[in-house]
Amino acid sequence: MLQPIEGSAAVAKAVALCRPQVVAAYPITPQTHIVEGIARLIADDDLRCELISVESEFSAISAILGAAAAGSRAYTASSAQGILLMTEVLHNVAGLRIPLVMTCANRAIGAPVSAWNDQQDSMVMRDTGWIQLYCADNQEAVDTTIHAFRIAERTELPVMVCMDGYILTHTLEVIDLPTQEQADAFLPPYHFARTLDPRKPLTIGTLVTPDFYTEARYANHRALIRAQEEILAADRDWEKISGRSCGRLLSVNGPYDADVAVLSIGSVMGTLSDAREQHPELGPVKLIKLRSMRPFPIDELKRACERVSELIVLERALSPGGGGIIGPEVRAVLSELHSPPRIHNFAAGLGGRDIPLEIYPKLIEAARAHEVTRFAIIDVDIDKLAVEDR
Amino acid sequence: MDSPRSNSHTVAELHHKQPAFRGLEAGHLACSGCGQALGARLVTEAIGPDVIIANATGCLEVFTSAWPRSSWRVPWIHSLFENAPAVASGIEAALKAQGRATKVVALGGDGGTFDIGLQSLSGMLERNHNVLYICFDNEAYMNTGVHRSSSTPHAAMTMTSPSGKMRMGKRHLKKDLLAIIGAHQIPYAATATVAYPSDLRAKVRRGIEIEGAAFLLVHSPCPLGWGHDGALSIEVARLAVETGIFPILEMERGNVVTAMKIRDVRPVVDYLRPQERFHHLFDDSPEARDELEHLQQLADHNIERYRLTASQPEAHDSEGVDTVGRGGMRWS
Amino acid sequence: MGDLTEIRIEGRGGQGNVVAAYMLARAAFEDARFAQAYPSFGPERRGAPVSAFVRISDEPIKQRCQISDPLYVIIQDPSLLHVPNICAGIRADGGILINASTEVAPARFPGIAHVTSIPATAMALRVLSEPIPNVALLAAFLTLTELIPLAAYERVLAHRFHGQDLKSNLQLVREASSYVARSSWKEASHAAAN
Amino acid sequence: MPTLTRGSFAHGATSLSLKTGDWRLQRPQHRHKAAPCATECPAGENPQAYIAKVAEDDLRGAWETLVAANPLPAITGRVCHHPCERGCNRGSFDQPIAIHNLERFLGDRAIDERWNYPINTPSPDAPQVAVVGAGPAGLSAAYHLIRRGFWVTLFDAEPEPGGLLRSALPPYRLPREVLNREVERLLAVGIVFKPTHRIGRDISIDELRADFPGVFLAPGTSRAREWTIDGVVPSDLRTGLDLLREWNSIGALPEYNRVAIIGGGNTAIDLARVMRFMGVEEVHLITFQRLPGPGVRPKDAMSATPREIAQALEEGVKIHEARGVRRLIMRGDTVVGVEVVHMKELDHHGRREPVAFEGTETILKVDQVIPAIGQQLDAATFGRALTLPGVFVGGDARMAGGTVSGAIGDGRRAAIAIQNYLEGLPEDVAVPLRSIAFNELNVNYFEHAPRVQAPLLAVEQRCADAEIEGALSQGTIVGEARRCFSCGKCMSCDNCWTLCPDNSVLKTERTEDGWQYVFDYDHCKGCGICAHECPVGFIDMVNEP
Repeated sequence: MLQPIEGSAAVAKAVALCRPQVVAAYPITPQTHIVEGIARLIADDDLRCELISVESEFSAISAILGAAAAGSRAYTASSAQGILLMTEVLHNVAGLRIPLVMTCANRAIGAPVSAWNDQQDSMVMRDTGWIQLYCADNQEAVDTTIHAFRIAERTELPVMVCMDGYILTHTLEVIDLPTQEQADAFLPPYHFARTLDPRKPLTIGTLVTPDFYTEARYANHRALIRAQEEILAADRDWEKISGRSCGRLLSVNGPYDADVAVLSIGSVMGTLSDAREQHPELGPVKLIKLRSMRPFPIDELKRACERVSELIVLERALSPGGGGIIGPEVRAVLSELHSPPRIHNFAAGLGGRDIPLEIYPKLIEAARAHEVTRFAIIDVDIDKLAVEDR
Repeated sequence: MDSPRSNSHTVAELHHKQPAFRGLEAGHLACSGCGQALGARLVTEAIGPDVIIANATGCLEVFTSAWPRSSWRVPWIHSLFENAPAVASGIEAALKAQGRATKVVALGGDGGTFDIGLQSLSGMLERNHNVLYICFDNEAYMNTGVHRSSSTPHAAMTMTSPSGKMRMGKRHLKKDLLAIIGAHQIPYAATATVAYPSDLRAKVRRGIEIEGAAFLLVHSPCPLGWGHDGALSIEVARLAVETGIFPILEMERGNVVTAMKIRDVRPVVDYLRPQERFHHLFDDSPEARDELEHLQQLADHNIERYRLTASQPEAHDSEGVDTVGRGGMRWS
Repeated sequence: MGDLTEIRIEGRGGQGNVVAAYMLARAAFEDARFAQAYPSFGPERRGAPVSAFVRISDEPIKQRCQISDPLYVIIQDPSLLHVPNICAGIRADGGILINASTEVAPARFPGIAHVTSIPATAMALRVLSEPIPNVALLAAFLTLTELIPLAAYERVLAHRFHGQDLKSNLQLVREASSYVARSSWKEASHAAAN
Repeated sequence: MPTLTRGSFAHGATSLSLKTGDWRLQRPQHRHKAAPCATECPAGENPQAYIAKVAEDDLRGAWETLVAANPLPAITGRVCHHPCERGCNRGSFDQPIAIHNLERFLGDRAIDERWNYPINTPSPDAPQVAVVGAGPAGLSAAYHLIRRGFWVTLFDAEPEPGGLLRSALPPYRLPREVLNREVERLLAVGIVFKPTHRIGRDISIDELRADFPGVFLAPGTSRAREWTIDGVVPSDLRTGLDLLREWNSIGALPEYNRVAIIGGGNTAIDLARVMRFMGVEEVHLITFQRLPGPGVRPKDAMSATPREIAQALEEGVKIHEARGVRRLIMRGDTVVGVEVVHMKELDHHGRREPVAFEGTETILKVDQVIPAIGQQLDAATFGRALTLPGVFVGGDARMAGGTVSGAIGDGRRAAIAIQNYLEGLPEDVAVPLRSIAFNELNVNYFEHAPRVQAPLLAVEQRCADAEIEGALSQGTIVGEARRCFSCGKCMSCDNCWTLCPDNSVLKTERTEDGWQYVFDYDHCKGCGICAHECPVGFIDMVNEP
């Protein structure tokens, strides 16, 4: 049913549609409205669920780890420092192969303190072994949340649904909120093969010696790669029910033969799309929306860039001392192409800085330049820095 | 002399035919004489099979769960060092949501409880989850190789609080964890020791029956870290009680409601002498003598603070509680 | 995207300018249009000047950049007039609606096509017995601009209020609407559309 | 090679496949040790074994265990000097178990309930054995021979059986009814009793040998040990045993006002008390031994039963401990006093000898001195006597220590020796079990509890014919039995099973002797907690082979 609804409230309702039995959370802006929404649904008896208001994000993720291991569908949401505080547990959940879903309301990381959006928080969690799906708008956030539970439970891997903080979480827009029947048709009741059960006592969380640790890591790696099939299946199956796709692992929008492409991730895709419409004079440009950061869609990326000669990678995080995070990965994958595109890697929109429509012509212009931009923060104003810090 | 071996069961079969349920099996990798291994098994005996255990990182975790083997007969999960109470909270919430009556127990060492997991524990207690948290207190980070924790007693030597020209072991006091636990006003908290299994089991049963959060601190000697003969684990634990060093208490809603009386109070040196970690206190230097006296005063303070002496012997005092007789323990 | 209208609502933390922005977006939805509303994000606490934004369009709104040059600015509190650049970025053909008990001279905003004042708080106090200017302000805004039919706005209020509360609010809508000159900003809207 | 599980989970209790037993340097081993009460018992009883049964309320079983060694518990429970109690480890903790009270209770209960000895009648063609002397040694030998499947004919010079029990023990210690009923029951097991047959007068050894393939001689002693002080012997000297026998048979004693009895054994005490009951004004008892009590080594203490000594003191007997008689003060050949001197037993080149200390002499005025220092030995060697095949000697005739229980033990050993002889078996070489010491127990697991006190007749009510020590109730007796430390013998307390950190002490069905645990050597790491915490010292740590 279409309705104007704030992103966080919509995600809360999407979570509720998945009938979680345990939600644990600790407040951090901009994640708070999601958990407030769930608390409200529970208070109004629209959701039967144990809400644990824990004393830290560390305990939030730990508690839902326990809950999922004990046989309940479980969920949490967090942001920024909260995600970072969870770091140790995030690795642990993935290693234990426990199906969990977490919303990351993306936010910058201090210091300096910034309460505003970027994607540094989830990007530094890239290597935790979680599936990471990024949402371009709140409809995707709703649909991906529902996908996420099925993907997690079928793959026995945790899924992080990333949505830009404020830009999505605090924005009211019109969304088609699925019905309970649709959700139930898509998502079977929770089942975890290794549930903690006195009738069949298992020991979870063992010590593994060098004899088998490598194999354990390999198995996790393979599980993430194989999860691509479940991510695709979820999107397809949900499309049959809802009529909407979230863009598989990666989606391409624009002329097939465009030799310029912009690859980005998250909510900036819409701005880029509108900007492209405003600037037909800049020629045909393909927009590549990266949805699945992990597993990284290698084949899809290669296919999308086969005919591209100039690829701009725009991201909202960076690896200080290295450059971009997505950019180098893209560059590595596309180096396998027969004739790889030139890849221009930009970061923008850090710590809440607006990414305006005007970024688009700048990006295209940079792509046309003689020199490849290996990495740059496109919206930096170095005049604001002391000379020695430039 | 006929050996009972001549009866119908092989030893291997006997493991499955013990009259009490034992949730922790043989074949674990604990040091010889480990107090914690004993404590954990006693705990599982008192709880029975219908339980889920969340275990913090530490010796107990490592020596019971080296893949592909496990020593546990109950469902058991280890996640991390500092999150066992949170994991247990989640398990409890899940069971509640599912309408399952299975008990939830969290286990940790003193490092995981007094130090790194204290926040998580505080959260679990404050939310009053129906979980029994049991800390096996061996008074240092033994798993890492004997390093001081906030539970390490004053003046005890560890690898990170060595004694030397400028130091007499740990400079600080043992953290009064029970007072912190008590401040959460939970329904039940207690201390116990592996030296008094019947008392320990009774407290585990009490803690598990209580609706809401319960906490149990179990003094568990570590032959490696304390530097005593493995055969003396029980002896040393008993002396900790009989000297007043480790008071055996029960607390309800933050108030101490029972304190095990010491029938014959022993001097603290009786407890310290068998332990290598206090060896430096016996070198007859003025500093050593001061510290010995300090430890005696700490014990005396406990005795005064918790009124650990009585005019009359009591059935469950330090002598009565471990009385055995023909056919079993008196209070089992 | 051609008909995109961008609005900024200036208020103080706690005065409900985000609620106002969401109500405006909901009214657009009731009118079968697309809308996007979001607050400004900052560490400001209750009482500090804060902004909220609304985009309204006949087509889906994709862009999520900030609104830097709104067509309209709604000022919830006359004290905000002392905030420097309170109407920063407003388009010359746009309009400023100010909640003020006394008429604010348009001359304070030279070069801006429309400047209108309305004693929304006083009206609310009289009708609702509460000093909440939102309902009156938005009714006046929609009357001035005819961006969305008042009927759509009233449906939003009907979701939000019931019984006597609804009646009073609808009464307030009527009073505020009749206080301003219907369609007098329309010019600006057309200009934007072009 | 195992296959890695998803999330690296493990199945429960799979660590049993890991044999941690090879970590072990020492292994625990169950090893029964003798309780001191058993090693100290001259009769060969194992008090701990029957006390265990009493503790479990199995009185009949306890009695049957008891009479496997000693057929006369109602008697020994009264008259034995109970070295078992002196050895009892509980004495080092609080007070020894009142073993004699338990023994007497069982004996009395058997008499009251008419329990039969748990023995089978020998087969009709079983060999015949002659036993000479129906004192405790002879009675015991006869009984143990019957138990071993031999027919027994018992000869005695006296018209009634009992020997010294009848002739020397005052009735206030051993009521005649108890003696009669106990002896009657014993004879009823199939013994042919031939009274008034004195060996050498009514029947000769050769005659016996002709009729019986086995002969046991336990005629007791008739001659007192020669006694003199520097060659002086009073003309009217009588020995203590002599006077006791006389009193037991005719109920009268010579008239004395003040006497000095010399000796620290039961005969001396018995006689001293009888004399007090008979009105002798001053009864002095002079012994180089010490009064038993704390700090006194058992070997330095008077050999008389401590409770008898205590009662004698209550009754006014004056005991001069650590004293000896240096000189008799004579008027003519009549004693008028004794010179008493401080004495102590000291080691002299490995032998203990009493030494008198010059300058410590005092004079005690008495009108008679009575030596009660034991009887003269008739034979010096155990086993086959007189080098006659098939003839064995025992009892007081073989220096059995002059105690009733010693004689009973001697009778039992003789029965075994005779059996071995008749069946052509080698002589039994019993390896004595090491007796467990107090410090080998872990007494943390026991609570202090006072020993039962049997009721005693008030001193003013005491007389020679009324039993002084009263009976105890069954509840009291069972309670007392539960004080037993069960030294060296498993009592199924569960300590080892409870306290093993490696689950390597396993409980199994209980064996006959109360042992209920096995070690799982596949997993035991040899920490030694079980051994250290075993209250009874039943577990030893031994080096791995």
